[in-house]
Amino acid sequence: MNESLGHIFVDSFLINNFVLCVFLGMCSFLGLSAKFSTAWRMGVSVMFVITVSGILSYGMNIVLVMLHVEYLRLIVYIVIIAATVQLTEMFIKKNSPALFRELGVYLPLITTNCAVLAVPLFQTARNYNFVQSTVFALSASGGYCMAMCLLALVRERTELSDISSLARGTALTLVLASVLSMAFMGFAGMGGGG
Amino acid sequence: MSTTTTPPNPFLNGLWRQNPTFVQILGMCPTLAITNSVRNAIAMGLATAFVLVISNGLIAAIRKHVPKQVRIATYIAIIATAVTVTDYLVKAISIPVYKALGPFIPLIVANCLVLERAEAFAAKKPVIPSMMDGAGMGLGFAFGLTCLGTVREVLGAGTFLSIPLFGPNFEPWVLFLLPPGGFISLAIWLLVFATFRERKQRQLQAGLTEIQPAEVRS
Amino acid sequence: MSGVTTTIIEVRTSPHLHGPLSVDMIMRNVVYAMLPLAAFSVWQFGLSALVLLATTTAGCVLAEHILCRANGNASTVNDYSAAITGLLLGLTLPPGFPLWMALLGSLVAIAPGKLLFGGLGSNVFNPALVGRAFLQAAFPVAITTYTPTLAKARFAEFVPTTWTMPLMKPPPIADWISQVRVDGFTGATPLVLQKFDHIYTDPWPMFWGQRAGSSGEIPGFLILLCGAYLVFRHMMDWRIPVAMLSGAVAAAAGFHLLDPARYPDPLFMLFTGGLLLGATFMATDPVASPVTPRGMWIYGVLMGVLTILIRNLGGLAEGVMCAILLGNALSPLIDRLTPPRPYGARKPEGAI
Amino acid sequence: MNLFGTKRLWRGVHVPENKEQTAHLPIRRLPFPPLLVVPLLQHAGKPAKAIVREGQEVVRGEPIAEADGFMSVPMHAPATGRVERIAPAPSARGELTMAIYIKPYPSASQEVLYGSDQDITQMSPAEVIAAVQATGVVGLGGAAFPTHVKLKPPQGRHIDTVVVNGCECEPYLTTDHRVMVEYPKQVLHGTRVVMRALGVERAVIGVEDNKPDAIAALRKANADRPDITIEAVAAKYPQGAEKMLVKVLLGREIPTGGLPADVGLAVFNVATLAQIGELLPHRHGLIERVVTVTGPAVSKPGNYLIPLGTPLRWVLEQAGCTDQAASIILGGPMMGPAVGSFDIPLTKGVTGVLVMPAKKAETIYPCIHCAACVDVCPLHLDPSHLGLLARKDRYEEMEEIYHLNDCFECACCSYVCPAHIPLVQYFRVAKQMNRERKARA
Amino acid sequence: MNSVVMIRFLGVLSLICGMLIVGVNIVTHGRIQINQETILRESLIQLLPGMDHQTVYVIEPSGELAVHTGGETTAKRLFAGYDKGGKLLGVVLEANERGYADIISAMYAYSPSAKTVTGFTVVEMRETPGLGNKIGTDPDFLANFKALDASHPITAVKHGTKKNPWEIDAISGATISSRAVGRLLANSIREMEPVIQRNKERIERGN
Repeated sequence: MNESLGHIFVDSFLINNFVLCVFLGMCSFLGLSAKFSTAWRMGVSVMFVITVSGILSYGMNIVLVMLHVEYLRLIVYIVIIAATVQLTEMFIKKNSPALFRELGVYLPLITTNCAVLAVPLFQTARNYNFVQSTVFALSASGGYCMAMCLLALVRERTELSDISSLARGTALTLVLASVLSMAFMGFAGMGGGG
Repeated sequence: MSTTTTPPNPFLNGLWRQNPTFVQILGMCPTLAITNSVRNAIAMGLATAFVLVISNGLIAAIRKHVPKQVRIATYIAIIATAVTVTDYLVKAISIPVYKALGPFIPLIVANCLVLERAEAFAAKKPVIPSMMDGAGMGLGFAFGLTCLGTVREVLGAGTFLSIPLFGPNFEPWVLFLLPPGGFISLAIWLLVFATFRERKQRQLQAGLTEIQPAEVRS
Repeated sequence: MSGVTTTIIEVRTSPHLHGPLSVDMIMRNVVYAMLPLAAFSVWQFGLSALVLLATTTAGCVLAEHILCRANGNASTVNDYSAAITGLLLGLTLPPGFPLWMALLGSLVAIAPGKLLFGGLGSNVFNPALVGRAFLQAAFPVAITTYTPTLAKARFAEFVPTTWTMPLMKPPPIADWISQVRVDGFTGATPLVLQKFDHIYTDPWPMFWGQRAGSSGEIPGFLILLCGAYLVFRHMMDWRIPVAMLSGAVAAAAGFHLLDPARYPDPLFMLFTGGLLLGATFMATDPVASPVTPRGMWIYGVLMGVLTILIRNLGGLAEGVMCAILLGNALSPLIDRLTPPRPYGARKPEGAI
Repeated sequence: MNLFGTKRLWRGVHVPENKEQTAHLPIRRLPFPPLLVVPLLQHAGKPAKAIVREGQEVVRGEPIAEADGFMSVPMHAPATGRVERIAPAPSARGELTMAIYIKPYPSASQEVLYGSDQDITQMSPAEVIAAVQATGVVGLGGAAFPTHVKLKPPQGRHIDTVVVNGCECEPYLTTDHRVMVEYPKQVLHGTRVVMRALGVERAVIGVEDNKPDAIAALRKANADRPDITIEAVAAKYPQGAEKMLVKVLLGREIPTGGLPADVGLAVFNVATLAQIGELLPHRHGLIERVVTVTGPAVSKPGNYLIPLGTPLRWVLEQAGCTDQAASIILGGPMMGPAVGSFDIPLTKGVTGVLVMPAKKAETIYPCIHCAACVDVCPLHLDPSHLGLLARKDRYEEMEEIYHLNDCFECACCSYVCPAHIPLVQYFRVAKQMNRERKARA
Repeated sequence: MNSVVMIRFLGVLSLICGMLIVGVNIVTHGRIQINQETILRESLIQLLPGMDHQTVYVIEPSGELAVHTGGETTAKRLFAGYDKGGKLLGVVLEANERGYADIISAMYAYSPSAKTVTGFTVVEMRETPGLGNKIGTDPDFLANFKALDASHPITAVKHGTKKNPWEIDAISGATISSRAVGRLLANSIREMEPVIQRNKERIERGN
């Protein structure tokens, strides 16, 4: 499958947005989107981790295929991700303690964000080459970041209105996400020609 | 409720009281992604339950030997192993089911429910209760998925387990098979449960105030 | 107290004067401004459009009334906002749309689209569009089944799909369409014809109402007139529709220059589909749009460009609805990025 | 800014002016009330110190209280009579303040008997400032800020232009209007006094274009002097606010939290300068001012020259207030506070007495984000968002992110709000809460 | 806790985990292979009714065919199906094309001698349920592929306007997905036809 980079970008950023259309990274999407300041920080950290671990996984996958131990893929990927998160944490802690204080709580959570694991799995399944993988990792995580920010801003707005106690919380967030998802359906078919 | 004195049965706890889907709102990715048919929902639920039982059991077994600093890494490694095993087992059992669940079996690794149970329960309790907890949580999760799958399949396709329910002229609400429908169905269930819980709490509160108002305050 | 006859003093806070507008007045006038469109629609499509508009309007008003009461609150139907939602929803649906689906759409528009967020003023998205988006996703076939305008027997018979039994599939109407259509008018909308069959329709006749489409989106001139009425009475912000339409025209012109054979000209884009209706009556929903002047321009242009992007590149023939919903979702961000520079601020500053 | 020949304010609102009832009526004197109540604090700053004893006789124009420091002004007896007592009296704000009660003699004339002539051309700026302080003149546009303080700009600030505010944008009020029509010479004289005190070569008098007769009168009186220009500006509320006027006339923006002196300006109200021009040559003190008494419920509306300390009740009786239920406003309808008592005395800062009929209670709708308030806010704030935050008690955010403290409560937002949300009231409460929080911290 | 203990622990852990995975892999490998082959056979039989056995070829980057010996491959495959007598029934090809929502993966049967498409089945898609996804289920649509002339470029035309044997009668309301199928076939045949014709005899022999 030889997809153009533009297709990969539009596809993973908008049409098959990880969060709104493929349901990846749901826990953080629902859990960390109450505040915009948290959401975009989380989004950017995830972007960073996804890009780095995506590239590393691409390299590791070549090794795995060479050794004919494809069945170890999953465990290797998750180790790469955990290591990336750990390294990111250490790096930020050392170079920007202020940023670390703000992000500290969320960083370990990235390990259990399935959007992060999905990127290496998808790029392997789709046989992307190196450039494609990188573009895919960037656009998919960018899509995640964008969806996070959108939802967070919309949620912050609902904070200012009087919502019945019953709907407050996850149910309301889900309805918001659902409308966002419907709006994103408008992008479907983009680049499909016709 | 703070009035409970005996520790809850770990199995029932997960199945109902601390239901992962409706109460803890954990493991949302498969909950939303793999519930457009009841069959897939059940399969995914069972796969997760299986992973939970194995990983909880293994982690409980080695819990005393795990160095504290690397415990998360250890749990993740064990969970990844359990998931890989499940992955191959599902593939061996049925390829269509495997295809339907798509990438979401490997993604069980990143299901926060599994790690959460490892950290919150299996790391502190013996093997048997941990496995019970895993089974309870897993089945509770499967229950949640099935609930969601039912709404989505019945409304979205007019069928239940692929059996047509409304005759040939039924107009399915395609929306429910699409991503927005996943969000909406979960929102509906959460609203239903919230209403239910609110009412129950009010009754409980009313009942308790009548009998022993002092104890509620403490 | 000799001489002074005033005996009761009211102590109020300033200001002691108030401008002439009030929310219910604005909402009422928006309803008035949509009535000519509804009338035109009934003239074009006959009984089916009439019952469709009546169903959505009554559905929204009743849903709001009942749900408010069920929650133990006072009913808020008196502010006319539910009527706007209902009428607007009806105007965006195809004239022969099954009534049970329309009723469902009204319920969705009001319940999760509006009341769940806390009622008037709190909805993040335009409720009518939430209802329509739900219907579009749920019943993609029914919502793209258009019927010809000015059918001869339109005041004597209904479109066969109108009275579909609840929960049931609407009957196929291809035969009915070929039987009733008058020369020159087909069921397919110009956008669909252009996109899938590359059949170009002349824009100006469309502007005067000669085409198929959703029940209220057809008479371009009338939509602009009604919008002008609201702008003139200071009940609508003129910046958003102007920005949206110019954004759309600019984007369409760009595409057209790039490949005139494939992408139709801006005038065609302007007068087809729901662009005029959406820009005038939906994008301007104040609740879901930004409040800062610069924000309104950005918001409008963004929606216009998105509409054209979706129409030209996407899989759907029409993009107004998704564009406006996306605009709604972006409006908090736009507000945040375009804070007005306060008088005397020492340097321009952003709120982020 | 100069698109139609007239300088105009882009934000703000067109409020029905309602000035026609009184704009053509010449200023008339009001008779002395049976009892005058002269509060010691009629200005912004420290209260004056009484220098009379109970029972003492005072002559109209005689000082009865002296300034307590630089941020204070003296008081003068408004009428010849006897000091009844020195005791607390109600004030417009509600709290009690010390006041000198004077019972005028029944035969007391309106002639000012106290004072002696002086030639300001012979005085140094410091002497002018002292002389201005001695007149007791404060800002008569409503703020009541001691005028002489403005004549001494803060260290390091150079004033290049004097701006004279003749806009009077509040509906109903016509005091400044009448002062400009009837006393243009005094206005110009007062302007020269402050120019001299500040050492400034240039002055601009800004008058709204709905007062053509005032502009004509001023121009006529100023025919021979190019250093003072009279500019017409388009009528719009709140054109009379200092910040707006400065921006429209000279294109300068007073920085947040700053003073006109920060952009090289000093701003005075026309009525203030007219009083200085009138009083200073004779060493007189400020004992009366022009007040517009009007409103739908007043049978004899007009512009009255009222002795300071006249109780509200007397004014209303003289002007023929008839309505049974009403709210009484000191100042204009947009910013003036409503009072709860007939016994409060009129002070130096009162520009008008407005009697409005009782209003129907209006439904308050939720904010529909119509942005009308954003469009009119002359300070370019976001009242819509501020209002929403205020409802959720998020006062800190209002101050830190949304510039709450810039708001000067012109009430344009409340005026236009179709949902009838009392935005200005929200902002007052929010500011108060923030002040209290800071005081606690 | 010193790092030696940690590293030793992690080492032992990964060893155990690795062994566990390898064990499961060995146990299930055969079974999975059988499953996959069954699935493949079923879909081939569906496309080429009456098929008895098949040969799997891999199309090498050079455009040459090589008999596939098993195991995973990322290259495109070509299946040749034969009846009991060893006579070539047709070839089955895999193809992908971007549809409305995502990529449509499909398999179709092609008769090299008659140059017609004789069967079509969707392997994977995410087209709109109830609309676009009818390309995999709608009997009227699938009837297009009983004998679709492939000697002329295949196109999909609007529902009810099919005139020529190389046209696909689109599903009403799902024009984009139907056209995607048209493009899928046209592109794949344009690419594969020379390869098939070049190796026609070899495919007929089955080596």
